[in-house]
Amino acid sequence: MELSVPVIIASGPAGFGEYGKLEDFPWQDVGAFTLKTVTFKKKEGNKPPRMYAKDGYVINRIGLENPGIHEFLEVLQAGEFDWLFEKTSVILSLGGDSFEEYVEISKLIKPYANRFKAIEYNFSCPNVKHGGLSIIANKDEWIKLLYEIRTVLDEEFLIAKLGIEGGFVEHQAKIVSEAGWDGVTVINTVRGLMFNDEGEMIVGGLSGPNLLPIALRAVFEVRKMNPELYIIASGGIYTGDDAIKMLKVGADAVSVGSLLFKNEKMISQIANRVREYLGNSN
Amino acid sequence: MELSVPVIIASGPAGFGEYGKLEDFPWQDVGAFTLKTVTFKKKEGNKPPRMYAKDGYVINRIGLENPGIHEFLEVLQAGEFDWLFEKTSVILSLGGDSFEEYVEISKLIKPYANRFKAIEYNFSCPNVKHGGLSIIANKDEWIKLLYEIRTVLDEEFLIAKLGIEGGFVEHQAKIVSEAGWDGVTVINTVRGLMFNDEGEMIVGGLSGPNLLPIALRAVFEVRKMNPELYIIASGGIYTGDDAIKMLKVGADAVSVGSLLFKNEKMISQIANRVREYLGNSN
Amino acid sequence: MASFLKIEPGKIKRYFLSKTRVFEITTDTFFVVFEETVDFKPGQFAMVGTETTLTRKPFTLGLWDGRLAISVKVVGEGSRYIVETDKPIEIIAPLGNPFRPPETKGAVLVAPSCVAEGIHLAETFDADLYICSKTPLNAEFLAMVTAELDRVKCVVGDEAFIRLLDEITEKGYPWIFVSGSKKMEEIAYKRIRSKSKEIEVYLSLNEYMGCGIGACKSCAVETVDGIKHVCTDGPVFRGDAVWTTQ
Amino acid sequence: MASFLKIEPGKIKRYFLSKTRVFEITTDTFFVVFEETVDFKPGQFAMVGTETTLTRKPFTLGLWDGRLAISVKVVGEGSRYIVETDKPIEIIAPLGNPFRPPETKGAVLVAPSCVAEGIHLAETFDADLYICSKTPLNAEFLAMVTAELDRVKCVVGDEAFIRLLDEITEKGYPWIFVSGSKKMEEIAYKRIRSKSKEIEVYLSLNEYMGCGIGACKSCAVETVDGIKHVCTDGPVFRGDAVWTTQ
Ligand SMILES: Cc1cc2nc3c(=O)[nH]c(=O)nc-3n(C[C@H](O)[C@H](O)[C@H](O)COP(=O)(O)OP(=O)(O)OC[C@H]3O[C@@H](n4cnc5c(N)ncnc54)[C@H](O)[C@@H]3O)c2cc1C
Ligand SMILES: Cc1cc2nc3c(=O)[nH]c(=O)nc-3n(C[C@H](O)[C@H](O)[C@H](O)COP(=O)(O)OP(=O)(O)OC[C@H]3O[C@@H](n4cnc5c(N)ncnc54)[C@H](O)[C@@H]3O)c2cc1C
Ligand SMILES: Cc1cc2nc3c(=O)[nH]c(=O)nc-3n(C[C@H](O)[C@H](O)[C@H](O)COP(=O)(O)O)c2cc1C
Ligand SMILES: Cc1cc2nc3c(=O)[nH]c(=O)nc-3n(C[C@H](O)[C@H](O)[C@H](O)COP(=O)(O)O)c2cc1C
Ligand code: FES
Ligand code: FES
Repeated sequence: MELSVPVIIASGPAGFGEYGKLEDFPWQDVGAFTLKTVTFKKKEGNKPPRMYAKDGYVINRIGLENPGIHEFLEVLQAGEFDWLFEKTSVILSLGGDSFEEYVEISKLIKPYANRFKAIEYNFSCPNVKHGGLSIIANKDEWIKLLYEIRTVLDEEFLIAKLGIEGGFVEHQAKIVSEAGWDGVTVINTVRGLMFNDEGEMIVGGLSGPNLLPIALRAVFEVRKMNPELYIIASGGIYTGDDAIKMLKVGADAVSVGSLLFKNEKMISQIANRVREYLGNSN
Repeated sequence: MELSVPVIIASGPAGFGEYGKLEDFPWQDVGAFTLKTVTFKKKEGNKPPRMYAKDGYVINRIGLENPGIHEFLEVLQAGEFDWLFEKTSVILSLGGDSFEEYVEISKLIKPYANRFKAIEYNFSCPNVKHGGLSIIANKDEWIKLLYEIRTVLDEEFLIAKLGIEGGFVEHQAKIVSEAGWDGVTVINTVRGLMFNDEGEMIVGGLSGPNLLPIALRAVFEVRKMNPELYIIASGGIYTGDDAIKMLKVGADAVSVGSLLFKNEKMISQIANRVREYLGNSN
Repeated sequence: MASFLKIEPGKIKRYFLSKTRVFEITTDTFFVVFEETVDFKPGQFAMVGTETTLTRKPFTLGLWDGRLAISVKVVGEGSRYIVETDKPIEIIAPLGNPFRPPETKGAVLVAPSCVAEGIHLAETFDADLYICSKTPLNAEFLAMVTAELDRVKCVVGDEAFIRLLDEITEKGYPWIFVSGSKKMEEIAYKRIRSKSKEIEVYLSLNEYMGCGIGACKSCAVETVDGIKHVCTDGPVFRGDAVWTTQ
Repeated sequence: MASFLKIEPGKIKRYFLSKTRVFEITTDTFFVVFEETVDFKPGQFAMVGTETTLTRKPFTLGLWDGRLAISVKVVGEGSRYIVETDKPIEIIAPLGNPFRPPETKGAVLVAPSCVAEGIHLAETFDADLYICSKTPLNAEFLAMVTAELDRVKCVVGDEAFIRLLDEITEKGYPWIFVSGSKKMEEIAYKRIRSKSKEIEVYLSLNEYMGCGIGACKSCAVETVDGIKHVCTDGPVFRGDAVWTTQ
């Protein structure tokens, strides 16, 4: 996958481009923007409270709130995302509640697929009952699904987004690769539980700086076992140094998520370090 | 499992009791001491460097260095651990490189099993090529192994130590429960990778405070799916508050590992809070 | 297509602000005035950056002597940083929708943490301002506010707060705006509603925010019309939209 | 049964120490003297507690005017804390094996970070002390050491260090003890060995330590006899045990 710079905005924290409302969002340093996961059916998401942050972690339990593929396609056709396509490459993230929904959504997107740099499938969101991470609980069915999607989207750059739970991430990546997919994004949020200061329990997915050593290891293992895969690193990347470490252990591109909650301008520092590193190491 | 206080020393960081060399080790606040995992064969462990700590994590790649079960049994018979049995209850942790070794070690320990409060099996050490975490990669064989061990040690309090990788920890716990085991320890270290200040890569297992939200969630999920299991919580417990949170999400006992590297006296604070909490909540 | 946000690029700006004065309002709550001002309307907020936290923190905007002002209750790392730092503070603003009462001359009830917003609303809409505090207000600060604005009343303690609610309900205000903790807003809304169905009650809602601009969906609240987002649908909501769900 | 440690309960003690003086030895390296002293023998170390790090940190013990002293090179959070804090410092000690040279009157070569240990060894074993630094030593500190101990020499810079190694190799010392960074110890050992097979060279090894008391197995080093542990088999090793493995 060729990007102006291999620095990607992760699916979710940046929604459908709302950060673009900022007058000075650093688009010039964004190699690709991943849209928030669109699922087959509209999702209202989970009950509040949905987020909390402390001690190096952000925890969220959004629950894939999104308008569903039908409304998404309407809006896409209406040209509402055109401004975003002008700013940068766009990666679409897809999800569903079941085998059938994953297949169906693939068919629905097929006619529009060429607008996207790549299509990422979310097999790792921990905040939904069905789909997301739970889809891989039935391994045989999941493998079948991978082949099925590859058949439907036979020309697209297909990426599976994997977490560290529900199996060994490097084995999962091997399965993805064997099904003829092009890449993986590792990792997603890790299942966590925090108490906020009011003593309320927040059961969600962990992101933020503390994920870095876990994500570094995941990328390292996935690369070792899958030299052929395109790897997008996700998890705890906040600085140029973090990004370089990811490239060193085998990532082809880095992605940033929770970083945006702190300050989107840090993307520029990361992109500059990445350019410098790739300039030097090539 | 009845303990004077449900505060346990985790397997590994405290070795075979070497902290007992301290004149004031807080034995009175230790409900049980888990010995470092003993494997069937002697293990030299991994090449140095083996440890590093920064930003809320300790990373280690000891690699289960231990003298093996035969030497262990000699020493046990020679009475060298008698002082430890006088101080507190002792939990034995066992491991092996293969199905056969896990079975064999169970048979070897059988005659001495009554000296131990419980026997914990390490199915989650990430720092060894064979055994540890890798033993669960073959799920069917692992299930067979659980039944086999239960048959050999039919009267002992059997605990499986599980991590969050290689499967869903709550499903793994269910399997353990269905095989007739009594409890689980969750979690073990999480696979991680850090660079030290010299730029050397350390590929090991993460422990320390940053594990807490991950371990809390694991305990929460395991409890939800397995009301019948005895659960020992492990991962990032440093304060009385941490321990209470673990009890709140479903742990029967808490264990401390890396905490010892900071200061063993903190065990007393934890034990006092736990006693207070259990006094109040019963 | 209502669930997708219409994105108008370039509407939100970044500012680097310098504090000029920090007054104590009451225990743990401070009134922070900046050198600069920013473009905003009453009721809107900013996401305020800190060096010590992973997320920017939402604070409602106010004016003091023509300069930007916020009130900050210190409840954690972020709010402490904002009060204590000597460095420039980076914010993005304006965020959220302006508050538009049906007419002027209502009542504005605020906790000390929302005094900056309260003063601004009271001035803009010619409303009466009631500051409701658990602990006594710093006398100097109160004198300062009173000099700037007549129609200010301050009540201290829970009982006085309840009495005040009954009093203002009887006064026949067309609308009452309440901004403070969740608890305070709930008490206020329910008490007023139990005595009068006429008065329009507005609440400025609090939810943990990741982005403040509609991207992350963290600031969800349950309303009678389903999930809404404080940062894009609010921050001000009609009380009936929120509480009749319970 | 050699791989199990014989555990003698109660041998290691806990101390709370107060700093009395902190001297600068050279850039980033300090000499910290405490009010108290503790029970230890030359070559032994302590695990020093900090509030800011997850692990206690190993420092070799020395004496100054009858009080406990350590030298500390600031390389990270823990060493910085130890130099900067005003609070009492909690340590556990003594740890590791005492250093026992085959006879007295050898040479002790130390980096500034190991000066406390070096002085103590030189005094105890009537040895010559060589302080080898990359940057010039604080003159006042050096004067102080020289006043306390004759037979001190200080060399600055890499070239001077190499010359010194050749010089002392020729002097015919029965043993040379080297304590500093891994790099420095390796260079010293290999240079001395290349010129003389007779001199016994001892090295005080550095490995990251979790426990310091033999429990965690983190401080492993590879030796000709397999894996050894710095905290229980060392910290001082014969050079041949370590380097001939390479
Ligand atoms: C639109 C909006 C406007 C606000 N305006 C003001 C204001 O003018 N003055 C003011 O003092 N505060 C205001 N708040 C609340 C303020 O944003 C939080 O107190 C602040 O973010 C806490 O940050 P912290 O890092 O200090 O504490 P944290 O460590 O983040 O949290 C400390 C405690 O506060 C709770 N908390 C954190 N953020 C929120 C939140 N957004 N809502 C409710 N509870 C929260 C946490 O659950 C935790 O218990 C506003 C909130 C919103 C959503
Ligand atoms: C037996 C023994 C005795 C020692 N005596 C002294 C002494 O007298 N004076 C002195 O200044 N230092 C001594 N050291 C080294 C000292 O313990 C470390 O410099 C210190 O632990 C660093 O802690 P930190 O938190 O400041 O840095 P960290 O953040 O822990 O580490 C900073 C950098 O130093 C490296 N490092 C950390 N610990 C060690 C270690 N033990 N060995 C080698 N590199 C390490 C890390 O890899 C990292 O690159 C001794 C070490 C040992 C094992
Ligand atoms: C608020 C929030 C929402 C998220 N939503 C999605 C999502 O819809 N789809 C997805 O694949 N990942 C989602 N993620 C995961 C991120 O894309 C990213 O993988 C994860 O946060 C780790 O990276 P970070 O530490 O850079 O945030 C979400 C994360 C956060 C914090
Ligand atoms: C140095 C070290 C060695 C360990 N060795 C073992 C081991 O031999 N067997 C085992 O089951 N767990 C081992 N563990 C894992 C701990 O028992 C514990 O589960 C883990 O460290 C998480 O808890 P903590 O955050 O309290 O340290 C080891 C951990 C550390 C840090
Ligand atoms: S705070 Fe992100 S959508 Fe409201
Ligand atoms: S530091 Fe733990 S065994 Fe040496």
